[in-house]
Amino acid sequence: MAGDVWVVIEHEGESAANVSWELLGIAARLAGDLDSQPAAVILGDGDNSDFLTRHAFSYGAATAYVAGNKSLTPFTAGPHSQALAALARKYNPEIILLGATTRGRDLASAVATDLETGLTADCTELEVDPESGLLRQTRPAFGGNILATIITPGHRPQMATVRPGVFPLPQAAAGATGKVVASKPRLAKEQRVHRLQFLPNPEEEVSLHGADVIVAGGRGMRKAKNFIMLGDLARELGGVVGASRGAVDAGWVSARHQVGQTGQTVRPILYIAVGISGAIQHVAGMQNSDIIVAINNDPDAPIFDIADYGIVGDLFELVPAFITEIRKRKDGAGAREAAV
Amino acid sequence: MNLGDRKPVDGNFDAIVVGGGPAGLSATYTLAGGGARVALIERGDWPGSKNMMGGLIFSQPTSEVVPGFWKQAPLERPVTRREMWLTTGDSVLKAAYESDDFGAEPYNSFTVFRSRFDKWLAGEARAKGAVIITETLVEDLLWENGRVVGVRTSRPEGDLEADAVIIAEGVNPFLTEKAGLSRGVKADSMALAVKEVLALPKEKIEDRFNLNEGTGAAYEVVGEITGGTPGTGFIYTNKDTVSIGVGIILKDLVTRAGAAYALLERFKAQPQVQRLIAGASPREYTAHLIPEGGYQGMPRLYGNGVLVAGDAASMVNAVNTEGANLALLSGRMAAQTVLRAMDCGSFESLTLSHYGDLLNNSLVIKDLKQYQKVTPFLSSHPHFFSLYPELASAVLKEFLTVDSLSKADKLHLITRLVRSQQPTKKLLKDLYDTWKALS
Amino acid sequence: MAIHSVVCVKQVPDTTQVRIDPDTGSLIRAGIPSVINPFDLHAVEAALRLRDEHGGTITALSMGPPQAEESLRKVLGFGVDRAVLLTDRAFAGADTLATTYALAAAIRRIAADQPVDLVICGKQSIDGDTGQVGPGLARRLDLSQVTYICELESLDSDAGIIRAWRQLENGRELLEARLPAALTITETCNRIRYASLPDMIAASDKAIETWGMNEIEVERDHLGLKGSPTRVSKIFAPPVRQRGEIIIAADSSPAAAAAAVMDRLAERGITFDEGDG
Amino acid sequence: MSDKDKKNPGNLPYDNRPWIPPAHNVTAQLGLVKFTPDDTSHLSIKDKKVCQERCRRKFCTHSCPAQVYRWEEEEQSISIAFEGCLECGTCRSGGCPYDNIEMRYPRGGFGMQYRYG
Repeated sequence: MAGDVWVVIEHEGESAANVSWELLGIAARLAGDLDSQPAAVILGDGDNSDFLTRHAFSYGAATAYVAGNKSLTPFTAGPHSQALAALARKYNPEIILLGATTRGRDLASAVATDLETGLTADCTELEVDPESGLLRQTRPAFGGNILATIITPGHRPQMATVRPGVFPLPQAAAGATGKVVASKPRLAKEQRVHRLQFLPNPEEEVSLHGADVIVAGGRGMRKAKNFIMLGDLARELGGVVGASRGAVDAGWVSARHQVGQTGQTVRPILYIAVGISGAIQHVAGMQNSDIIVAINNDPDAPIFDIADYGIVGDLFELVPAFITEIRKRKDGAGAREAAV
Repeated sequence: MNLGDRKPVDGNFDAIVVGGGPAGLSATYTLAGGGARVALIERGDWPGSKNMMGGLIFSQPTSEVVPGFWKQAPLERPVTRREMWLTTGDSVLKAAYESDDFGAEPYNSFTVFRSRFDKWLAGEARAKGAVIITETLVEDLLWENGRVVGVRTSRPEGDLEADAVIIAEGVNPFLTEKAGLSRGVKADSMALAVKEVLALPKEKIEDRFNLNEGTGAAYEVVGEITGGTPGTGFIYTNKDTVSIGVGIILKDLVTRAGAAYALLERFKAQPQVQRLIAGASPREYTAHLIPEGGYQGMPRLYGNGVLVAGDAASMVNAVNTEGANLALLSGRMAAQTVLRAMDCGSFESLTLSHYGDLLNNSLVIKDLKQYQKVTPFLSSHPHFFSLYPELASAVLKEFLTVDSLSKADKLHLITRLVRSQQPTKKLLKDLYDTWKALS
Repeated sequence: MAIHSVVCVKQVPDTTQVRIDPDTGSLIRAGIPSVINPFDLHAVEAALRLRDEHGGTITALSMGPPQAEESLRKVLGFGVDRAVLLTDRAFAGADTLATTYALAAAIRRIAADQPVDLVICGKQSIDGDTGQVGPGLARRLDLSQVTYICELESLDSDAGIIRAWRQLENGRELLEARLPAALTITETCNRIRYASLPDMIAASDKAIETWGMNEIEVERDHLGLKGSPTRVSKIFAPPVRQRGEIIIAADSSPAAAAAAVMDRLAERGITFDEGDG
Repeated sequence: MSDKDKKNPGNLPYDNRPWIPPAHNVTAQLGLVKFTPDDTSHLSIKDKKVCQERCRRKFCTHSCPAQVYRWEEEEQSISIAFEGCLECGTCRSGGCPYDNIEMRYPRGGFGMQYRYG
């Protein structure tokens, strides 16, 4: 039997990053193919691990490796990598998965170096090769223009980070239990890096990740002012405004709105691309949307190749037309409700 | 001029060359080779990154600057066949000249990409000791006692002094105007060229253009390239791409409130052309102006401490697509002039007038003078090439072979050639008219 | 106390210009210009600002083919003091583990000449997009690891303490680290300066040191492809979504086109008529 | 060049019918070129009134090969998408027959970049 498939749970106190639970779903699948077990790794001060452990079990972990040490809270890469490397040396996991977040990538890189093993960043697909039993790690490369499948033939564990939102959240099974392996790693008392302060993002910040509807604008918007009407449309649809790199580079909207290879990967129910030509860098970040609507005046724009519905026309006429149409439908529905 | 608080950098430069195109690079290479300390200032990320041409360079003038350049330069294909298409309405008259000699050393011409070729040439100039400064725009000239003494760039501490400045800034003569040398730009002397580079597999290119492996073709299309609009078109073969473009005099374009890319689309859609490029996928779209004012449009070519070369000096032979040749040669002559001035220790207008002498004695100016008399195209002689194919071949060979003979000398040569074949009076007239139009 | 920073820069193909051949699905590499990894320029800028404030020296280090000298020369144009290019066929095919192995050996040699306080990298390269080299160097050289820095708060060079903000998904945190440290810099950390003309001219004459595997202390087996645990098993074009229904607005009217799309969405169960939802 | 010539280079017989937008667009073509836009525009309209009152045809919207210029009916002015400029100089060389466009080159290191050229 192969070693376990580990998922390192990224958390701040009791609040875990969604991507960690997404990864437990894929870990269960990989473990099934390898005839091994999915496991969660929870590194922290050991005080509030119960809550996270319960969640880990409910999302499919068979084992929870819980390492507790004061130096592990708050997260800094040094002690976390020492603790994780020590656990890995002791229990020999087959695979270690982490979210491709700031901390996940930070920690994974350090641990892979310590363990002198391979690490594949930002995977979009993970599967076990049925013949060799190797983890086939597929990721975009060259700015999203190609996909590369990477393997780690002669080294263990096989390590990968996965972007948030790439895999769906697994069904939680309430009340599921598993084995807890607790440890108290010995770490240097004097740490070289300390966290002094944490400032959460302001509430009103756009959150592309997790939005059901995204209305995104590109170079075709021509100027910052025109993003106002995209905001209007997004509001009507209960969504948020996104942007292509071109629009961000031009300074029309802030980088927080950027969707794409260098921005965020999103998978909303509805993605409306307005004045976006559809460069691969952008497409790489939104092609997993359920439905894509594209508005562009260029019939040859590549965005139409991936759109479910494309409208060739002047966006400065079409966006207002959409707003009018949606309001009309809402009024109609409101009137019907009133009549009932 | 008061330099204010800005202290010019004393890099001990003998010369500054503004612009990393064929003229500027040829000047820089020649200066560095002659032992001068020279700085080339280019606004793009690398010399070539802002440059565009149809895509043909000629061996003879290029090897005058860099002997045996074909052994190392990034070239696409040696051109072994040139075709001239004369189009009127729906009909196309084609004349081809093909020579296997053109496919062997010393070659006749090559298709190239400016962005790559110029980068290479800049590397050669650097190897000779030139300082290449990129990503830097020259905004103005520095003056002292009515003499140009350096340049002002947009960089911090961006003034740089030198004994001589060679302006090779290209078709938009910002500095030439500031130097008081330009005669201004006129819409009827500027052509706008737009071009697409289209990818096509090697084998398809060789098949469709009927080429031996590794050799290339250059097609020039003149007349009504698209329904009723005068202009020129060109199709050149590269290794695994085809360059296709159109040029139109800006005045014609504006008068008709037309769009150059629309012309290009229509040109591409013509059946004769479509056959060649079917299934090709676009790689790049470029636009550039061509100064077609010729001799008339030339600015004053030098002043105290300053010389002008290449497109900035309107050195383009409009009909024969020889802008890059003239740029290379004029850049080289400007450099030779500066080298001579260094020997004399004087960079005054009087000393630099040597540049004018060099140009006047060269085919550069001879050709440009010849072109003063260019008449609108030879659409009144559509029968010419079809009636006299053998002669046409001879004429084309002479016309298309770029060597050290000026076009005027060639006219004599061809006249003799034609007479030797006992032509009729009409033929002579046709020939003469054609030459007037073509040359 | 003056600071000695080593900045790692990588020459990369400009991936914004990479295209896929629609017929063959293969990468068109021909003619793609090489550029300095844009994030590395922010790393250079960070080093320059620290030097502006605290004095000291900056060494730029790159690993790549001989042509990578171009990128180092550009970095010298910003006023970097010294440039070292690691180039050797033995380094070819390195993944990030083998890369940090060679770079770490080079940094040790640089540190032998002059102690190194900071190793500064861009947050990731635009061709590999891994972000693994900075942390890898931190581990190999036992440096304090501070990655994805969005703002450098302060450096106390006498106490050997640096403070920096890093961007997380849900906020930002201020970290304090003891020198020597490895930093990785994001594009929001600074604005790259416009190099001065004298610096650019000076750079054109400066020597770039070239080191091969014999110039640094390394074992052949840990270098290049041989020293890389990962292998690329397959490269392929991303699967394409099917082209859907295209409506030409000019055929009817913008309003009709918008209504048509809203109808299609409604057919698929997506409606927005529940008031202000 | 005299002032008169400058205003009317080449003495063009203008097509001065009302403006119609260009039939083609070059978005896809421009997508093949790399642009590194500077923060500020290197292009500007010298006098808005000329566009509003004298130039009915809005010549720049046709002559510019990169379609940088667009007539904004609502604002009665030309908008300038300088980020996608090919820096050819058409607008300063007669592309605007009223010589009403000020064109400079972008700062060194900014603007367009050809990889073939």
